[in-house]
Amino acid sequence: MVALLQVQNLSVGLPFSAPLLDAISFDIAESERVGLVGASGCGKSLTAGTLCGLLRTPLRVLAGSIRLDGTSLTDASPATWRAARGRSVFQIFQSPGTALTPVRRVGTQLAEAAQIAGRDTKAAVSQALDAVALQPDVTGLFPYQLSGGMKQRVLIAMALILRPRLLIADEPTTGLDVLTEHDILTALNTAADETGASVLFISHDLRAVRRIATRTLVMHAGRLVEDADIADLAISKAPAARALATAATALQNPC
Amino acid sequence: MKHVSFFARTTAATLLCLPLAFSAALAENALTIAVKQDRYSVDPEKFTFTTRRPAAQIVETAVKPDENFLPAPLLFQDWDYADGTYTVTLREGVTFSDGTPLNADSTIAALKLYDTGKSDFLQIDQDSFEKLGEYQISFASETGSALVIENMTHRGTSLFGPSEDRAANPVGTGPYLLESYDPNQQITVVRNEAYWGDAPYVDQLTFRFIADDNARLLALQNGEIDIIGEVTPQMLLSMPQDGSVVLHESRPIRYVAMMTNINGEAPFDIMQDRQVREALAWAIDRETIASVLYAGRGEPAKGILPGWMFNLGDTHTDGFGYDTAKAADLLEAAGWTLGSDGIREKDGRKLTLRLVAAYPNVSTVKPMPEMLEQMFADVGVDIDLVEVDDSGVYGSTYLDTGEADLYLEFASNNNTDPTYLLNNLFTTTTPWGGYKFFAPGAHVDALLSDGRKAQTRDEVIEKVRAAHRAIVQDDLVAIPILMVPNFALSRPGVDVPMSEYADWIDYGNVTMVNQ
Amino acid sequence: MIERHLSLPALRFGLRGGRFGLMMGVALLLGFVVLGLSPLFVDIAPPAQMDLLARLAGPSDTHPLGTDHLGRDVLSRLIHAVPVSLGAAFATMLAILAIALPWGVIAAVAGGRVDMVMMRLADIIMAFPTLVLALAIIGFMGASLQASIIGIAAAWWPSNARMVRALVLSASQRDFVRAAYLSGASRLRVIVRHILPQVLPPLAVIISLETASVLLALSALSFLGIGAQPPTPEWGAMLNQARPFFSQAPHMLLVPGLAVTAAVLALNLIGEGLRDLLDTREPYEW
Amino acid sequence: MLDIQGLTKTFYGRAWLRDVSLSIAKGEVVGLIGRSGAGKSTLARCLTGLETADTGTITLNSETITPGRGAARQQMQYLWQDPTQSLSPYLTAQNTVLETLNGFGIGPRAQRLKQARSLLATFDLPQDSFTRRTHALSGGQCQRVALARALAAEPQVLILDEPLSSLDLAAQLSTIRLLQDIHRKRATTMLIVSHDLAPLRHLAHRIVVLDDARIVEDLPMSCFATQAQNPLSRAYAQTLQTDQAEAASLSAHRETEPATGGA
Amino acid sequence: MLRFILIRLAVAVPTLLGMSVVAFAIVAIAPGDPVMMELRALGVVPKPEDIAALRAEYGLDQPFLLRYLDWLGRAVQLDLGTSIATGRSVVTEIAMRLPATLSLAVSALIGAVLVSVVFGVCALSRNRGVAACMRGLTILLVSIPSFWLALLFIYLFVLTIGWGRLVSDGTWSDLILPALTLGLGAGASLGRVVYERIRAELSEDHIRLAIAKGLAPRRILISHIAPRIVGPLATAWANTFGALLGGVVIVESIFGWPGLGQLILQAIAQRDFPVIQAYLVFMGLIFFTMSILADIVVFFTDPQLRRTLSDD
Repeated sequence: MVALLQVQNLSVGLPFSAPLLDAISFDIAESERVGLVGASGCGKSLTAGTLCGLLRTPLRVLAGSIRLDGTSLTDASPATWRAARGRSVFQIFQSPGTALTPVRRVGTQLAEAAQIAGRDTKAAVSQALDAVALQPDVTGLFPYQLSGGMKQRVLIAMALILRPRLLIADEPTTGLDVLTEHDILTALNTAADETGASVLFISHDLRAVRRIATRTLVMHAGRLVEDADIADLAISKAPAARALATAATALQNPC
Repeated sequence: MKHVSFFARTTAATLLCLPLAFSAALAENALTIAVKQDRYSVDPEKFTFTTRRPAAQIVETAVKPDENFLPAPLLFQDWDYADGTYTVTLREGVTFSDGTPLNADSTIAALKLYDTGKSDFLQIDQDSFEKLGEYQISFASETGSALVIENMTHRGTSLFGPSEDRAANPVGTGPYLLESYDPNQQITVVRNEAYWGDAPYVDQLTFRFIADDNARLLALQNGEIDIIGEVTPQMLLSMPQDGSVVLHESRPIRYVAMMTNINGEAPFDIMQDRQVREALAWAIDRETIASVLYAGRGEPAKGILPGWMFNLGDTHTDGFGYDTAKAADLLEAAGWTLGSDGIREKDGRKLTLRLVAAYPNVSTVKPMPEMLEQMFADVGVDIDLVEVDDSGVYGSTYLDTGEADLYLEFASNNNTDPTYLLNNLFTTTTPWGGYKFFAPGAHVDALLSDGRKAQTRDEVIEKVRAAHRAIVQDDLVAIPILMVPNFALSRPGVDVPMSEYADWIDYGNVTMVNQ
Repeated sequence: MIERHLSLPALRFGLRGGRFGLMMGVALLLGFVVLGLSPLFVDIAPPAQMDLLARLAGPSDTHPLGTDHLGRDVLSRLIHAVPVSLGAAFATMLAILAIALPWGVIAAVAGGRVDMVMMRLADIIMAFPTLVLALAIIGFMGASLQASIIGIAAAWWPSNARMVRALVLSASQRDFVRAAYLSGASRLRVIVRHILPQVLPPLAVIISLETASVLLALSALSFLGIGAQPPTPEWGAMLNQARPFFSQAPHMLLVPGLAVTAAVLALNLIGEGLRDLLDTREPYEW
Repeated sequence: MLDIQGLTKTFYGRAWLRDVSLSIAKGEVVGLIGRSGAGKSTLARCLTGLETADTGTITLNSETITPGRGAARQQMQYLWQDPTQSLSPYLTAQNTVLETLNGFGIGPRAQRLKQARSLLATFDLPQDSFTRRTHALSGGQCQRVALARALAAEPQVLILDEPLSSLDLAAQLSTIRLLQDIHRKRATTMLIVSHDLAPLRHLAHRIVVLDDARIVEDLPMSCFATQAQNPLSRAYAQTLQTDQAEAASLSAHRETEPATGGA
Repeated sequence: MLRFILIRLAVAVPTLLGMSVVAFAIVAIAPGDPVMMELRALGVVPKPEDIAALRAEYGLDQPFLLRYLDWLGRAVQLDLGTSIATGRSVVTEIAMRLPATLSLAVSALIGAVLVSVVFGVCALSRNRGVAACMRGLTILLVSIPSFWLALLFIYLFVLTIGWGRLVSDGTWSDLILPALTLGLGAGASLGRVVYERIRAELSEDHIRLAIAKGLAPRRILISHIAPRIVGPLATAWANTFGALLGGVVIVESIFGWPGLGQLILQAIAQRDFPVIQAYLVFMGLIFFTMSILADIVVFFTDPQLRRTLSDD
């Protein structure tokens, strides 16, 4: 079976300088959930951005290829990217507080997603809200009236409406308290279950990754250093992966 | 709410006025004349000497100036002066535009308007009016002047008929009737079919008010107007030489001169020294100024009254040539020695003079002030140049206060009274007290006072000559620079009958070749 | 986290148009400085010296930029106008800052009622259109260069004071500023070491752009004849004098006009260039 | 030692603290947890003068103090949530610490630079980072500089606002170790605000749970998991148990691959 | 809504009073005695009793505060005195020319807004060349003095090509050149604001989400950026309108547009203080009204502000 996402030797950076992402290769299969972990600044978010075509100038893809759902996205035109975004790949970001357009009602923004996905607006929105355990009346609210956790659930609802083949979640729980984090991760799993989407879950926190995925990619300083089951990180050959596992264990065990 | 309706009304009013702009172009034999400012008035309360002048085509004066600058009959058929009393015979068969006949009663009423207008220019004794017959009246001068009739050639003394609202509905005996008045935009007059005299040639005259000198000239070049009535030296400098614009001129009549403040208080007391005044007089290169400015039509002046006028002649004044060495010597003699920075000093004080340019506004002489500044700099005199664009500011801020050393003026004796200009500017005996800062003193007061009361014309002229010499030569309170004609500019094919008195240019009889 | 490293200005140097513009602006301004100082080194005809026989002459060897309506050398007048025109603009800006800086800083630092009263006073002035207020003040003082400097300074300072206040306020609300105070730095040290360095770069942008607008306004007033009075060489006044002759002697009109444009452009380029360099935002591409 | 009585704070029409009272003994480390918006940070900020409580008194060593003013400014130090934001980009690491030493007049003037450097050194910061501006340091290093600055003031109470939430795992762990170390050496009284109970297990003696601007639970750490009554407290206790279960799966290989250690 | 407007107006009252003090003070402390000016306009020699009578008529024997209150009382009834130069009521003088100035300023504003959107959006084009050119052109247009541009336009369009007239009398066709002159410069500086605002929005997280959703640029611009920037832009429009009210003075005198510009320049030359004062009052009021309108737009486009203000 051909993988849904194939990343081959992907390098990203500024022209004429050391790449910030260095020859990254990995595949994600249909409906597979994969964690991507690493310390701050290792290039996790940059990877996510590259997969969505959201690199900011002057950053650009220097080498390598991305194939998503059979389409090559390497050097794709803005129009190709636009067609791929939302339906093939969708991303949920860190900092839910600012992710929604402040001046538009939540319902409008969800309806917009339904239009892109070509689905019946009303049904899709209420179904999605139900799936992430939000009241239907949030559609009439503006983002500032929602808490951080609710906003993140709205984003997951948006993913449910869009039904992308690949859903990227970039540190979706950073800044949320631990109880809310739990709700969000549950909602994310529900969304993946319902849409059958593959998930690339990015976090620095193994504890959160564990709730979503078993297969874990570990990045260190712009390189992919490990691709293993989360339980095997502690015996990884890559020091970065071992360090992560150790830190996670030490933090979670009582001393 | 008040605002809303207020704006709505003004907007509506403006929109309604728009079609008027086009009517001028449609009329046959119509003429558009550009003038600088809207001086037409307005409020009957403020119906003054100055504000009457713009109605020149609608109302007429009692007498008009002839070629030799003697009053000639117009509404007054005949007049006589004896023992302080004027006896006047009116022209018969003249009616005001509202049908009121011009007779003794209406004439006395018109002359009496001066007092209601708070203007005392003619100085007629208001209680002396007498109706001697249907067409004959008499009156006396308040001051015993023998020149009241001569002063009536001033457009400001035009006779208005009875009217409730003289602003909106001026009633006169003139060749034109007010058609429309759009404040600060334009005023249009049309031929008065019932005019008593010779019918004018042009059917309709439109005076457009265009404040910007440059815009007036460009508008003429662009064919948007036919004639420019107020021509400035800048316009003459920049006037195209290809025949697309035609210059019309009268005999030289306007003087350009610097009045000197001889009675000022420090720091404006330098000009009290006659040697300094004379030095300045010698430092002016009049030939160059004359050749550059006013299209070369001006003449270096020896006085402020042209020699041809009233047969004054030009031998009674000597004038000053251009001699910087002499100017420098005079300044040295006065104790002003050259400092290291090229400016003369005396007792630690710089020879800096404030020159206010100009009456009636600076554009009438520009760029002469800068040229003068440069010429005075050559003899070590520093000029603090103040340019004013309004005679009111000129008067109230500098002239009345004496807060300047030199006052550049561009004006003329613009009626047939030979004493008019000198008496108004250089005596202390006028109703407004004269301009005390450059009045030479009692001897000139006496000369002009005698002149105004003299019984014969020759006697008048003799006194005027003496006073004129005192002013521009002996006392040198006015440093003459140029004598300049009246100008008009027109498109080709237009012939403007020029007059030495700007107010008397007969636009109604402008002839056009290729209308 | 990777964005944090990318937003270091050093990395972005040379990658944006702002730097090119900044260089051009600085070069232009330096050009004006050199031009303005040139009478000290090169023999140039006095700006008021007339050659009435060579009026309105086009460019020639003796008069590289031609002469004006009084036969004065246009180049000389242009050069001598540099200290007048630019000097007046900088003097005005200095006057504006002299009011706006203390006003804005005091309002921001004092806060509370003092802040409210000070800003309300500034609002009153700001409620008038700036140039309209400047015109009224000139009308009240009588037309002169001094009056237009005062008029413009009086009309321009409140908006600058507001900007200064906003800058100081946002700077003083940064965590590290409050942290510095809580961990022992004195108020003065907080202002000097922690707030001022933040405020200065954006202030440089504001000063540069505002000087440009002040220069435009001053030359406009001179052009209208209510600013610098002749024969003072000043670009706007030169243009005013050139107006009647613009079909005969277009050089009289072109040269000072270009000078004003270039000077304003220089200041705008510097302002915009600095702003680009300080801008750490990275827009997404759609 | 630190006694908070009846603290109330309302703004934007919402109560952030309702009659909060809390006493902390000398040398005690108190963990303050709650959901976001429960008022945890507001309480911490009221204690340092960043915000002013509407009512209530704060006493330190039986003396009523105004937070952020006078002696209290030195005695109660605050550690900001995001260390990269709370360090001046215009100062080097050692000057940041020096500023505090100078500001509070700690130690002889001539010795202060040395003192600052040695303080930074005890916080495991490499020598070459002392003279670097703080934006060139990583998040974990910034946190150390910030801690060094706070401790340079020799405070009686250290208030830490979410000291871990903006750090990655390794930095979290090392910060915890550092805080343990500090407490061991100096016995500093601490109030640690956190949204997560897990890291507090390593640090806090006592857990205080804040919900909707009120204190709903106040228990020693040792018996929190077993004795907590409030539903929110129970939810937190629950997270501890899942964590431990999951951690077991991670540490299954620990025996086979020893001695690799933390960051 | 009504509540907001009431609050806004209540806040405006002290500012309006402050403005009236400024406007009054400009004439009250102006050099030159209004009595003497009045007499000068009449062309008569004042007798001491005339002066005293006129001083009493003007209330000049009263203290400043009383004079101010008296003036304010008359001002609210639109009685701002009489022009020294023409003797007409200054309100009439202003009213005669205000429509022309307003139509010029408004058409220039409309032009400027259109130009600014073109400039702002093009400067953000993906095509680097187009973007750089537009930014350069924007800065250049901002830097060209309007009076110089006006002269260049006259030279080009009126004298060389022969479109348009020099002496306008207020017809719409005469409006094109002056409005273009003003609109280009103002449009360029507004374009700078549009560019900055859109760029700022483009750096925001919510735009990243909109892009990630797969929205087309036009949709993002219209539905996600436009509602956010309309408020700040409305403020910028109001400020531009204020700048245009001043800027018209410059082009009015060049194009001979019969607006307030000529009046105020003349008033300055003639030291016609009542006209200057009325001009200041009217322009201030118009600008102030525009600012309030802009505030209302800001209010409408910011749901959070809308709620806080209607809840409190």
